[in-house]
Amino acid sequence: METLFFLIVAAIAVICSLMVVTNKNPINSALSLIMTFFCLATLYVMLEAPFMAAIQVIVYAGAIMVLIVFVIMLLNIKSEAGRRTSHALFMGISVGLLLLVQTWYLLVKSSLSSVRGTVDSAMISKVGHTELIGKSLFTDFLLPFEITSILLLVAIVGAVVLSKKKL
Amino acid sequence: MNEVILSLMTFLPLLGVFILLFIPSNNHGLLRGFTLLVTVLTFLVSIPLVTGFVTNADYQFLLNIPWIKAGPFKMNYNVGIDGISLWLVMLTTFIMPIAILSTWKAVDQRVKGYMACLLLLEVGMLGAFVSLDLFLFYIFWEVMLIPMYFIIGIWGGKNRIYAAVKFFIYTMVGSLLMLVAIIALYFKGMSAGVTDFSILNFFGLNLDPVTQTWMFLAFALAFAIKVPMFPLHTWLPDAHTEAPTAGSVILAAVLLKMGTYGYVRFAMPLFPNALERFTPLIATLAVVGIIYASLVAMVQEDVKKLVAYSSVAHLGFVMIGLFSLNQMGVQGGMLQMLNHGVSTGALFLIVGFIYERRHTRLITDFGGLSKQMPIFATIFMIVTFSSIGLPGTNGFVGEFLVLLGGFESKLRWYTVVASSGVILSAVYMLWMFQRVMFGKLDNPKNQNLKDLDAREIAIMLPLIFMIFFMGLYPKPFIDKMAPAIDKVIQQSRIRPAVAATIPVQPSMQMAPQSVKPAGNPAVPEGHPAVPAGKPAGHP
Amino acid sequence: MLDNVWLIPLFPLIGFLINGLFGKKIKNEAVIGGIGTLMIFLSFLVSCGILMQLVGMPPEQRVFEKVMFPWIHAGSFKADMAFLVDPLSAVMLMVVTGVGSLIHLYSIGYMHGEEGFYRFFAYLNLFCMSMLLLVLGANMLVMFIGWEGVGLCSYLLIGYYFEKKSAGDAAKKAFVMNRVGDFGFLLGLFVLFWWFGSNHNIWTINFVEIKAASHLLPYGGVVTLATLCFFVGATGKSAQIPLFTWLPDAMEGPTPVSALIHAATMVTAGVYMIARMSFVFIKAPETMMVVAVVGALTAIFAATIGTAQNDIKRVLAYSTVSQLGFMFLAMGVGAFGAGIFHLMTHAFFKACLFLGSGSVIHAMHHALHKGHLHDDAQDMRNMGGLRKALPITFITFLVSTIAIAGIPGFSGFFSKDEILWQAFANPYHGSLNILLWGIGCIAACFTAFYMFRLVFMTFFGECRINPKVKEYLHESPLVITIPLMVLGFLAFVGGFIGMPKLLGMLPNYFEHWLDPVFELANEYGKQYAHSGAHHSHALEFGLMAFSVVVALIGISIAYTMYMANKSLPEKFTSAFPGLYKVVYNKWYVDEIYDFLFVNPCKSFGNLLWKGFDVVIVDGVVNGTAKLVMAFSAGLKGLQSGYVHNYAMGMAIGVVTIIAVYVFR
Amino acid sequence: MVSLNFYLVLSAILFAIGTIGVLTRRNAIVIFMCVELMLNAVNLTFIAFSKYLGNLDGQIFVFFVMTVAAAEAAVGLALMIAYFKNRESIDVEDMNLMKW
Repeated sequence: METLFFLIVAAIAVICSLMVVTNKNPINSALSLIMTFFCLATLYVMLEAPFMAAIQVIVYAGAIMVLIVFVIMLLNIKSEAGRRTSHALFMGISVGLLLLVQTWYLLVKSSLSSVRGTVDSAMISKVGHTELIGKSLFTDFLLPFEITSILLLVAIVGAVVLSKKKL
Repeated sequence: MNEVILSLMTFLPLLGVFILLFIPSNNHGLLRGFTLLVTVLTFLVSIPLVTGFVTNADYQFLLNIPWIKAGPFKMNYNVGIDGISLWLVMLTTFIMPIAILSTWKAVDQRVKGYMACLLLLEVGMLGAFVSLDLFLFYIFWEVMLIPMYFIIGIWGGKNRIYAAVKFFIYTMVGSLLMLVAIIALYFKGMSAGVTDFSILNFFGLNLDPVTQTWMFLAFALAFAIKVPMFPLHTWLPDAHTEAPTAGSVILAAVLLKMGTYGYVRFAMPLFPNALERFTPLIATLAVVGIIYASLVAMVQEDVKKLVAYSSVAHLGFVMIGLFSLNQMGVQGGMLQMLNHGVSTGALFLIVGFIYERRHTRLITDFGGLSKQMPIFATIFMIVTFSSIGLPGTNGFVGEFLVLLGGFESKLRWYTVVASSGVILSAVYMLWMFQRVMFGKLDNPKNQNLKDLDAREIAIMLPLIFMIFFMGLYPKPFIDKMAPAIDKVIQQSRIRPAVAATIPVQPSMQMAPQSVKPAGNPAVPEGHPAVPAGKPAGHP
Repeated sequence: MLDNVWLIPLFPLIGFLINGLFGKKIKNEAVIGGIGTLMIFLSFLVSCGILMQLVGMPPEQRVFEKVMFPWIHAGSFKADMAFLVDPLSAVMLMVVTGVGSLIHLYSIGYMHGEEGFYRFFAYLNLFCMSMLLLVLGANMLVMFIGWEGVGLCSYLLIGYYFEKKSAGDAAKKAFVMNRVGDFGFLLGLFVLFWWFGSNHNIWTINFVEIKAASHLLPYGGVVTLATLCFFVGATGKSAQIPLFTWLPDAMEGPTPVSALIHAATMVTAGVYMIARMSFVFIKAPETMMVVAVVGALTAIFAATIGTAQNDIKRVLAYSTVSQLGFMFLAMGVGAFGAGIFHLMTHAFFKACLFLGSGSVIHAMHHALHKGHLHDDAQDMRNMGGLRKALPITFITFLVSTIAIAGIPGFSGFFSKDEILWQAFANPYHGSLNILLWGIGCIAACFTAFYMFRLVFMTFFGECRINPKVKEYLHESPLVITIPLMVLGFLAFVGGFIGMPKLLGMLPNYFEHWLDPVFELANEYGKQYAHSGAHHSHALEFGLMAFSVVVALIGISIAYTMYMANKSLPEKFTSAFPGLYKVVYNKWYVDEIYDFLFVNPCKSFGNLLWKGFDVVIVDGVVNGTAKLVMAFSAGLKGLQSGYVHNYAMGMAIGVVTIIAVYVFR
Repeated sequence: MVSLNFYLVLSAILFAIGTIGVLTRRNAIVIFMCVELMLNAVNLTFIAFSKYLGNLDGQIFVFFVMTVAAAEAAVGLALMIAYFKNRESIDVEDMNLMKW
């Protein structure tokens, strides 16, 4: 049952992502991408990571994709002027597929052999996923977390400067 | 106090660079004055080195503090001088104020950067001479390279970029090989119990001949480029011609000495077997270099190029002296290094003087300057004759001892051929002098030339004093060097097999007693060795 | 007094420093000249004192060494700044300082009004100092300072009129040729030092020590090598074949310089050096033969050239070369005393001749200058009949000419005859001695001929100078004529101190005086050539008479050609045009040297520079650089600037890396 | 429970599709979106591993990835706007100034 559900969601995700790549109109691509993100959020829930699912929807599907759609509209880009040469197309697709084959092969061959951690479903349901993440962020990963804020600040400054009228 | 003098001296110019950064870059007078002050201070700081130097073979003014420790590598900040480096250090600190003073007017673009480069160069040169740690030496060796590159590349003549890149790449090729050899040497040393990069550790090392050969070749190549030896010399004329006066002066006076110093300090004592094997080759190159450079110098049209080629010839003499491996020859080689620093430095200054006035260095543009510039003519003549090696001037003492030492050693026939360079040097220097100074003053552009002014005379006076002092009373120089040279010679001879069991010489402090055994078992027959047990002439 | 020997070179040094540094400010010629002359005169006084003291000592103790300060001590090599006084150096001291003082005095008059007056005196003093160092040096190295020092001063003084190209060329030529000789000197020093050191552990270059150890030297072999090297040095300094060509050119210098340096003192340094090391040279019979042959050949060779020159100073220059050849001949046959004796008398009469010619040139120049003419003041074809205008010059000149020609009673006769006799009687060179003697006699004949040709052309006959300026010719001032008179007097009587025993009037003071110096050498000589053939007095008398006859023949030929029958020279030249041309052009030696050495050196240097340096070495260097550049120019194409291509590259890279990782 | 491999295979497929998109499209914004797709594919892997290994560190990492993605979006899009203002195009084939 669960596997079936997974397969359906996965199929939607793959189809949508294919549409991202193949659609001529960037807006369509963007919308397909949002769909993919939603599918991924669903999968996160299945993986007992509700907090991650939430921010996936909020940050990705919400903030970033809105930004992208805005930009597409702002620039008023119509469909792509032309495709790449068939040569490049062929190369790109074959390299991508090669990559897929390789990762697949790796997956088939390798096996998981790491120590299991302490977090399990029971703990998540008892303590709560958000709280666990929060604790971790504010204890073990405090410094990276703080640095993230600087990163974002820099990004904001950068974005503002770059989009000024006169560059 | 004694421990810090060397470090103080070495890093004083660096401090100067930092202060220089805060001087407004349009205040040229202050920039020049301050740089001059720094170099003079450095010179003053270095004077206690001579007065406090105890004449023996030990390293003195030692300072050894741990610096980098990474895995098996342990580098120390290990500095000290012995008789060999003492005078080279003094030469450096002595030449620097003169070089600064020489560019008082010549450089008026980006003065700040220029002065900073000169000071950095001084740090590099002094550091290389005082380092007793191979790794530290290598660092200073490279530090020297960069400011010189900029000095040629930014403040040089028309073809400066080519010259600067040529200089840089030539030197870099050699020094990278040297770095490889240093590391390889360290690994070899580790298996014999060496724990850090101090060169004292490596002197006693008994390497197998094959290893020695390769390492010697790497070191020798690096130094041969710097010397420069035929046929690796072609960067020198270009670098000299394009460099500004101070650059040429320092290049000739000090930088070239790095090569020969490297041979005495590293290549020769570290790899005695390889030295023995390659002596004929290097002596051949040196002799060919002497004759070759003299012949080429003879037909040069550019005064500076001529002097540059004469440097090649002079350094060839130094190499003959060093490789003759007896007290006279090495002594002569060392003296010749100092002499060359003084006289060729002075020659470059002289070329600089006329270049500043006429903006040309072509011999054909001159002629008859003696009439217009009598003081200049006198000084030029003194320096010329010092370069030729007239007795009574410094050039003679070194050249004579080199030839004498060479003749008394296995290099007898090489020396005979090299001696003819003495004739050739007279030919090309006098011919140049005649064409520049003698004859009719027929070029109208030369007719209003001004004679040297007070600053220029002040630059030349110390050099001229040194020319005569070293020519007439070289005893203090020779005496202070002699024990250290004895030691180097001892180290550079193939060691008797017994020594193979002792991998590391225990301590340098014991050296004076241990390096003078009652006989020289390793000396080949018929080789007129230094008389056993007595370093003659040193009571 | 002996202890103060260092004063001798010091005085001229002081003079040099004063005149050199402050001469330009002093300006006053009398002061400058006075200082210069006074300084060398003081040296002369000290030298006299030393001579007196030496005379007062027993002959075998007449050696004194004074160490001033240690100079070069390196390893086993040891050279002090030290002076050696012995009878030989005392003689030389007297000659150098005595003749030197006179020439300084003369120069005050001769150089009057010259632009670089102070410079001239400074150089002259420096020269005297160097020469005195050469003479006094107690070891080869101090001698070598002087040896090169005089070369330097000769360079400076020949190039005194540096605005003339020929002067600059001549100066350079002189220095370089001297330098070739110095090269030989150094090699000789090396060989000797090495031989003594490695074979007997005697590491020395000190003359006294070498003399003490000279019994260890073998006959021939390594000694021949060393002495030959030294002899190369001597040929350079003393203008012998093959290095003689610089001396005639050196006449570009002012005349007092020619008198002092290129006649009286410097050029005799080679002779002095051989005498100084007589105990080494005598042990190398082959070298002795070479010395004798070279000396004889130079004597005749230079004499032939002298017959065809028209420049008054050049004739004297070739005469100097020729006379130096006589001295070397003496050295080569082991007659060291005779050689030094000739050196001394030659210094007197040749200095007098040069100064006399200077006086003539001075007068000529003065006259031509007044008449605004640009005729050559040194060309004898412009002279003639000057004896009336320049009486004092004429008389002194004539005395010296008679002396050099070898007329009995004058100094040159005693010394030259002694040399010829020794050449004949020496036991060293087997049957070669007759040949040496013969060449010497012919050279003497030539000498008499060209010297009298000079006198006749200059002082006799009708005056060929432009009549316009004839009235301006007059005798030189006293400051010029006094040295002439003194030297003329010496040229006359100087020979009596070395009168041969044969004539018996006076004991041969000179030879006795030098005996302690050459005793050892003579002894070695006897050891080598046991069969000291005894010659009868009659033979000696006969040869002496013969040499007088030879001189007279030379004089009479000159008289016939230049006084009695003036068309003869022209007839002669037109009869043998080729021969005349060759002789006039100095046997084309200069051209041969240019062809053999100078030009090949230059073109070889050019070839090395433009061929090897620029094309091959730099070609390899730049070629490497170009190779790298070409390679990177190819690689550059990969950087298309399209993001796609970079992305593709990245992707392919990732795939490759994974592939390597997976399928390794 | 869905096996881990399912997630990984899905992630691989998405990543490959993203790669193909990056390599074949010309529109800079679409390329940008494809990059986001690749990032998400990786995120999925992280979370899947996190779950199967019982360790939250992977999810923390995803958190950071998202932050970086956000920053990247802000700056990247600003760049595109600036570029578009200058060149009237965001076709990557027009961006070829970074030659040599």
